[in-house]
Amino acid sequence: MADLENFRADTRNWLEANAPSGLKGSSFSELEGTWGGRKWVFKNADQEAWLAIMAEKGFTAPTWPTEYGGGGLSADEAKVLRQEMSALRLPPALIGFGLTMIGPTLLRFGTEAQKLEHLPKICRGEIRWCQGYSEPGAGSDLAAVATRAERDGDDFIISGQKVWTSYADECDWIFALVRSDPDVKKQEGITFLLIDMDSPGVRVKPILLISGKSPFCETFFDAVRVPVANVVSEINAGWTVAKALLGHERSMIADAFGGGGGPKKASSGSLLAGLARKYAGTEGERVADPVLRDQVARAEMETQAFGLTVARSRDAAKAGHQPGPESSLFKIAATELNQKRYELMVQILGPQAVGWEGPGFEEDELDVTREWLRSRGNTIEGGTSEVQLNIIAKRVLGLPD
Amino acid sequence: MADLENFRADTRNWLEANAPSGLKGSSFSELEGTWGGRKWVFKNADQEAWLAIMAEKGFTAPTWPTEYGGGGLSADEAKVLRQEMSALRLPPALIGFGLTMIGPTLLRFGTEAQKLEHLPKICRGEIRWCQGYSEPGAGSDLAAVATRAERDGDDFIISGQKVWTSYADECDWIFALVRSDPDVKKQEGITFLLIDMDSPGVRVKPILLISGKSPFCETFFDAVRVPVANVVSEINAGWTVAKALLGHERSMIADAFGGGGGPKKASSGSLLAGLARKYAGTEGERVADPVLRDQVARAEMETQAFGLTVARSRDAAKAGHQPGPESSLFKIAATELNQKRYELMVQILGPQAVGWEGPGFEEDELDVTREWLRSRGNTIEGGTSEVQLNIIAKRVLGLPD
Amino acid sequence: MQLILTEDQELIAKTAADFLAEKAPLSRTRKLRDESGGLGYGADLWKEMAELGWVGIPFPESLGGSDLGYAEMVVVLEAAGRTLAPEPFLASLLASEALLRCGDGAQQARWLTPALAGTSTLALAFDEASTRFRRCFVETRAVATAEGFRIDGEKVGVLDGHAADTLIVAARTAGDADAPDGIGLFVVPADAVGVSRQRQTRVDSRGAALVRFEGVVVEADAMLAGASPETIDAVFDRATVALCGEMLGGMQQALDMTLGYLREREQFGVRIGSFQALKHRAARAFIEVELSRSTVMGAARALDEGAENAAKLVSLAKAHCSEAYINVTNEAVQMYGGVGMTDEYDIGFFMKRARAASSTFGDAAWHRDRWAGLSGY
Amino acid sequence: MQLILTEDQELIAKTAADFLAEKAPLSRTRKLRDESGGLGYGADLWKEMAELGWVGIPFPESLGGSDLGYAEMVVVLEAAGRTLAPEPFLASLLASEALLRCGDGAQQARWLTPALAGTSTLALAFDEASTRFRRCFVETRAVATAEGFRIDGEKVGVLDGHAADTLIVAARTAGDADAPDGIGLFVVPADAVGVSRQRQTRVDSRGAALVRFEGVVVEADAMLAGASPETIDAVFDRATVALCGEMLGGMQQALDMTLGYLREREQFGVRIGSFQALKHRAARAFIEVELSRSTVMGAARALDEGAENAAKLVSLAKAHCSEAYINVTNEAVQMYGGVGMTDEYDIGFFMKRARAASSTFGDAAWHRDRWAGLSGY
Repeated sequence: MADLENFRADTRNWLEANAPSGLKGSSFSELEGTWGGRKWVFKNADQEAWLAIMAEKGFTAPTWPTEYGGGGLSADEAKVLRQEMSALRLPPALIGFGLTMIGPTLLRFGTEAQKLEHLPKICRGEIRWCQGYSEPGAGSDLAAVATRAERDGDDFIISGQKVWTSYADECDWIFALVRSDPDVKKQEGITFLLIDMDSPGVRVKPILLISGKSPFCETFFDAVRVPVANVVSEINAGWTVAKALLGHERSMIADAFGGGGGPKKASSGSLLAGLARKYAGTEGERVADPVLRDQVARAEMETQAFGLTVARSRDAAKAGHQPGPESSLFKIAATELNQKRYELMVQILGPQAVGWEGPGFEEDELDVTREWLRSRGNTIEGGTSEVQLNIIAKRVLGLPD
Repeated sequence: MADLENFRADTRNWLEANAPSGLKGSSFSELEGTWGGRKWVFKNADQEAWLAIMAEKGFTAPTWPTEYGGGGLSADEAKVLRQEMSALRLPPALIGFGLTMIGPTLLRFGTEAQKLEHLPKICRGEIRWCQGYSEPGAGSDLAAVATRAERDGDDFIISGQKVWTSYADECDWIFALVRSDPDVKKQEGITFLLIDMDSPGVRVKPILLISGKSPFCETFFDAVRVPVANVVSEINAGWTVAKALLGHERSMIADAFGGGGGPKKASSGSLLAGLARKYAGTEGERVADPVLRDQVARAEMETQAFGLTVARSRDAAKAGHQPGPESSLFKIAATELNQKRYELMVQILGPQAVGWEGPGFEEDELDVTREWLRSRGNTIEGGTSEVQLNIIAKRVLGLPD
Repeated sequence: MQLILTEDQELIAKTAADFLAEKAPLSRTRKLRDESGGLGYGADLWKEMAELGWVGIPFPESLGGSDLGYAEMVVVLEAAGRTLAPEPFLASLLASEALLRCGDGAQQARWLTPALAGTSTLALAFDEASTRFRRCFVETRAVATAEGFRIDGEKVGVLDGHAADTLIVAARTAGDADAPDGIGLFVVPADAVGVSRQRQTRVDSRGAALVRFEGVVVEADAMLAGASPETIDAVFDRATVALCGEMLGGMQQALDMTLGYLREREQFGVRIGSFQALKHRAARAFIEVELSRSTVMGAARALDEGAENAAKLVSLAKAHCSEAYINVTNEAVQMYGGVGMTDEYDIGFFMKRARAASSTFGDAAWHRDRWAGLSGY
Repeated sequence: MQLILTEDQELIAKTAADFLAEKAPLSRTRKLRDESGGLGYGADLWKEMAELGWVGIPFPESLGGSDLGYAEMVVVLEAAGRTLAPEPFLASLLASEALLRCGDGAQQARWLTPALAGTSTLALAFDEASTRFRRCFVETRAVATAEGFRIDGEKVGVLDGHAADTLIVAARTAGDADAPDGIGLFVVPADAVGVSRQRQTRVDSRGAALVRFEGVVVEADAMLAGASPETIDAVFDRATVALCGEMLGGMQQALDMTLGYLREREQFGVRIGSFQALKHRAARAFIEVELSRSTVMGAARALDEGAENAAKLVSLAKAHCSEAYINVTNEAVQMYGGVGMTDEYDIGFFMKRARAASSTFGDAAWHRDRWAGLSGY
């Protein structure tokens, strides 16, 4: 423990000395974070300097081995680092799928050459990664991969299409599932492949949602040549890699909901009551419309019930209980709660919630409308509510197939 | 048409001359009707006289052939008879499953001997019939008949159990589905059989419901000997007979719901508002609790929406559209509406709805509680809501199996 | 009260459906939305509809109408709701009913007849920033002058107010902002001095405008003398039933499209319509649409027959259709899955329209409150 | 605030579950119901529970309690809720908390300590015919006399009032029937002159009585001086959380039984739990129970820790558990099908209890109203 306290003191000193003072005390949102990559434009010089300093120190990926650009820290040390950054209210120097998804996957499944090639660039924020799983025909049936990979000497020739590739238009490399053997059970003919998006034949098209612009893209592969050396794990063993990564993703999603990442803006009870007061009038401090007041109370109470459930799950995790498929519960509850809250907000705004843009509507009103529309996707993305209910019925409740 | 008007005048005269004056203008409820049978006890002398006179005239089964005890009337004449009885507010002289279910079935599927044997007794109210379809293991899977019928010379030996046999404890004969061939597809080994309940080995046990006493019984068959001559239609052809009868039953149920038979007592909007006023207070004429008032309005409005849908369906039928599987819609909507209304009533009564019997609760309050409990069965009996939803999905919406 | 379509009405329904499918399909609605600006609908098509008699359906023949009723009007609007055709039926009905119910013969001849013929376009400027659903909240003032009135105020969400050549504006001649009485209706040319308009862009791409009146001077005969809480209610009730017809068409179309998707779309090697959970939900959506249809028919017939409970039935239809349309389209997008969230697929159009329509002319809660009040509790 | 059970609490849970499964299974609850009359619960068993320390869990050791909290109390009540054990926990808690919070040392020593030891049984006579859920509606009057008080009034639904040897009765010393202040609590021997009791028969077979006070004379020291709106609230909030614990046990049991039925029962040649529509509904019931559990744990811990938002969390738990218990048991009976409607099967017991419990100590709507008020809107 003494070592850890020494580390804490050193880290604090180092952070105080090296972190750009302009970043200290700044609030952080994912949208403003540094995602890196070749196309990245830093918001300001401090952000750029901060990434350089942290990457140099290995602190963008604190627990990764130093030989791959990481910090070589223990889990405890990494926690101390997070705590000290948090104490100074310093934002992460770098975020993105490289650090959270493909990096850990390569550490577990990658060849030494792959690790040496990709991990340092991830740590330094030089290469930005996106994920190519979903396909137009697949939906919830993730293993229904149709993007073909045909062997041609030391290469695969890739043809097909991915959808919902977040930020593909801003990324440099994509990790993707491809169909390398069409003649076996669908899970058994899938390969996990790393593809340079600068390769000829890769084309990206942003997806317009019903709520407007989105980070999602369609990514097309037209006879794209990819070295077989870019296969992670074995050829036709991609489903195993993908499942490990999906499990990781699901726990991240659950974390996100647990950490208030679910009902975001909407998480403050007073927000709903405030809107109800503003749009439906007040009687003293009370919301004037008693029926609306009842709905607001219901939504607030459901929010609190969900918050207590997340807290209970955390306490259970702390006490050493393994988190199980109940993350499906969080996914369903969080996303439906978020939808209910936005449905209620739109109801409260009434005629002021019918705007898309332009005159006659406040910026906040337009935001509510867009976010309401966006929230309808919450129960679809990251595993539909229907899939989650299936998981609960099968794995938690033991109902028969 | 002149003939019909003559018939109308004759009928009116006959009714005015013959109907016991004590019955005219009386209101009629199914519970007070004459069900007949060996165990029947008439409520009063008028009721007994009325049955005798009407049966004599063939008017208990107006459209059945006179040789079987019916009136031999055309459909139009029967309608005139109903209208004239209604004008004098005369109750039916006889009701029951004999007239509505097994009688029509025998007319269609029975042998001449069966018709001559059973129909006149039905018309005269001498024999009361019940239905033996459901079995403990079957539930919604009506064809899963397990009651065994083993051939022994000119008899079948029947062993097994039926459930939900309404009024079996007051009936004389039962028409039942039995398993005559266990080795074929389940629909193909069923026989439709008429069984005298006085036969040795028949035992009846009333079913106690969560709401208290009920007309339902369990009926046990312990090696009951039944002549093969009592088979309706062919041996192993019982499913065809049953399906015809079920279709008939389903349209009766839909009629019942359409005719206000669904949400019964609860059908008056002012009832809910009146209860809300009584139990939650008033402000002038308004229900004092605005949230409750909203719920009352919602329930009333749903009731009216349902009523309009029934009326629309009737108009469609009048215009010659064939009623289709949308009777499933009525079944679901009527029963769930009835449940919602009773749930709301129980909520309105609050602490006064927790009574079962005895002091501290008004008779009306106890009725609401019992009826609420009983209403929970509405979405199960006569084809569960789940089965109805399956029917709609398949037959109306054309969704794949 | 007959609740199914007569043969004549069936014919109108068929004609309208064919006409709109050909000339105003959903793809055109999308195109008009993407272009933005301009009228947002087809002026020629509107003229053509007027010539077909659809604009004047519930109005007397003597004024150029078809002398039919709302039973026929909702049939046409149901067809329009299926393709979300942006033609200004609601604006036209609101203003025309105002002229019919509050105007005198001269005013009707001058403004209503050309509107029904499609040679003039009207809009009713009623709602203001704080109106919400109240049919009596008007702060705009009309002050009597020597020659007539001077009108000052600001209107929001004026349906197709950007496209109208003639506006009917609600302005208060007496009383507080929310007094039931004291509201006058005034006919104002859209190009009158002091009138300024800004087109609004709505989530459901229905046309609407902000309209400002600054010292707008009108003559005395611009005032429709018959305006009263009762006539204003009558006007809004009729527009509400028309909107319910449109909503019915929209939810029916959304359901039909979703059923088609469930029948075709494969996942896990089977068609997703074979999943029982989705079947049951689709069946429940079907029930909601069927009940909605009954309420719309009931309300339209009640208006046409002058039934005593007409206002209650209008509120029933609006409350029911509002919730049903929202539920059905939410379910539709969920069943479509990811593609349902993309602008490329059409189903989202119906979800947007459902929500906006439910907030127009009173939402479900507002109409339940009205029902309870009309029922005396 | 820790929201999972500590090891000690796990032990209590296990002990209580084993004890109740053995000595107070659901079959016994049914038998007691069928016998009707009498106490309706086991006097010996209650004594035994008192000796195990369960009756006095949240009370100070100095008074004979176990010095634990509501986190432990709800654990025991959850076990009781699983078998619907009719022992008078709620009545005991209501009256004991009243003595703890409103009585002085002498009063506590005289009445509370024997109750916690199981040698005396208490009940709180508060509700009257018009009380509904109001915690201040009391018409029963206590008039000061030379020696003490004379009490007149009629109480309804007094939980286990038929079985108590000592009653604590709420009677008004001042103010109108619904004034927050002016309510006194008086200890009255159940056999005092002027007290008459009628046992009530409830749908959920919980014990209750009508209790009439006619010129009942008590001495001055029978009055608990500390009664106030705040202490009365504190008493009811604690009983409410205990009830929520019982409700949680009931809904968990109903869910478990239903899952068992879904796994075993066959229809159409397959187990009905394989039908996706039922699977999804079962999963949703599971979610409701899980969320309910969190609210109960949260409320109990908040009371124990004296958290500022404790009252809000109590209302959250009661509102949530009320709706969840009703939904889960309605779904349970529907999934059981016909047999679920028969008295022979146990599942209906839980549906009855769910509804009655939801109407006890304020229903879901009442607690939402309270939450909103406490939240300042």
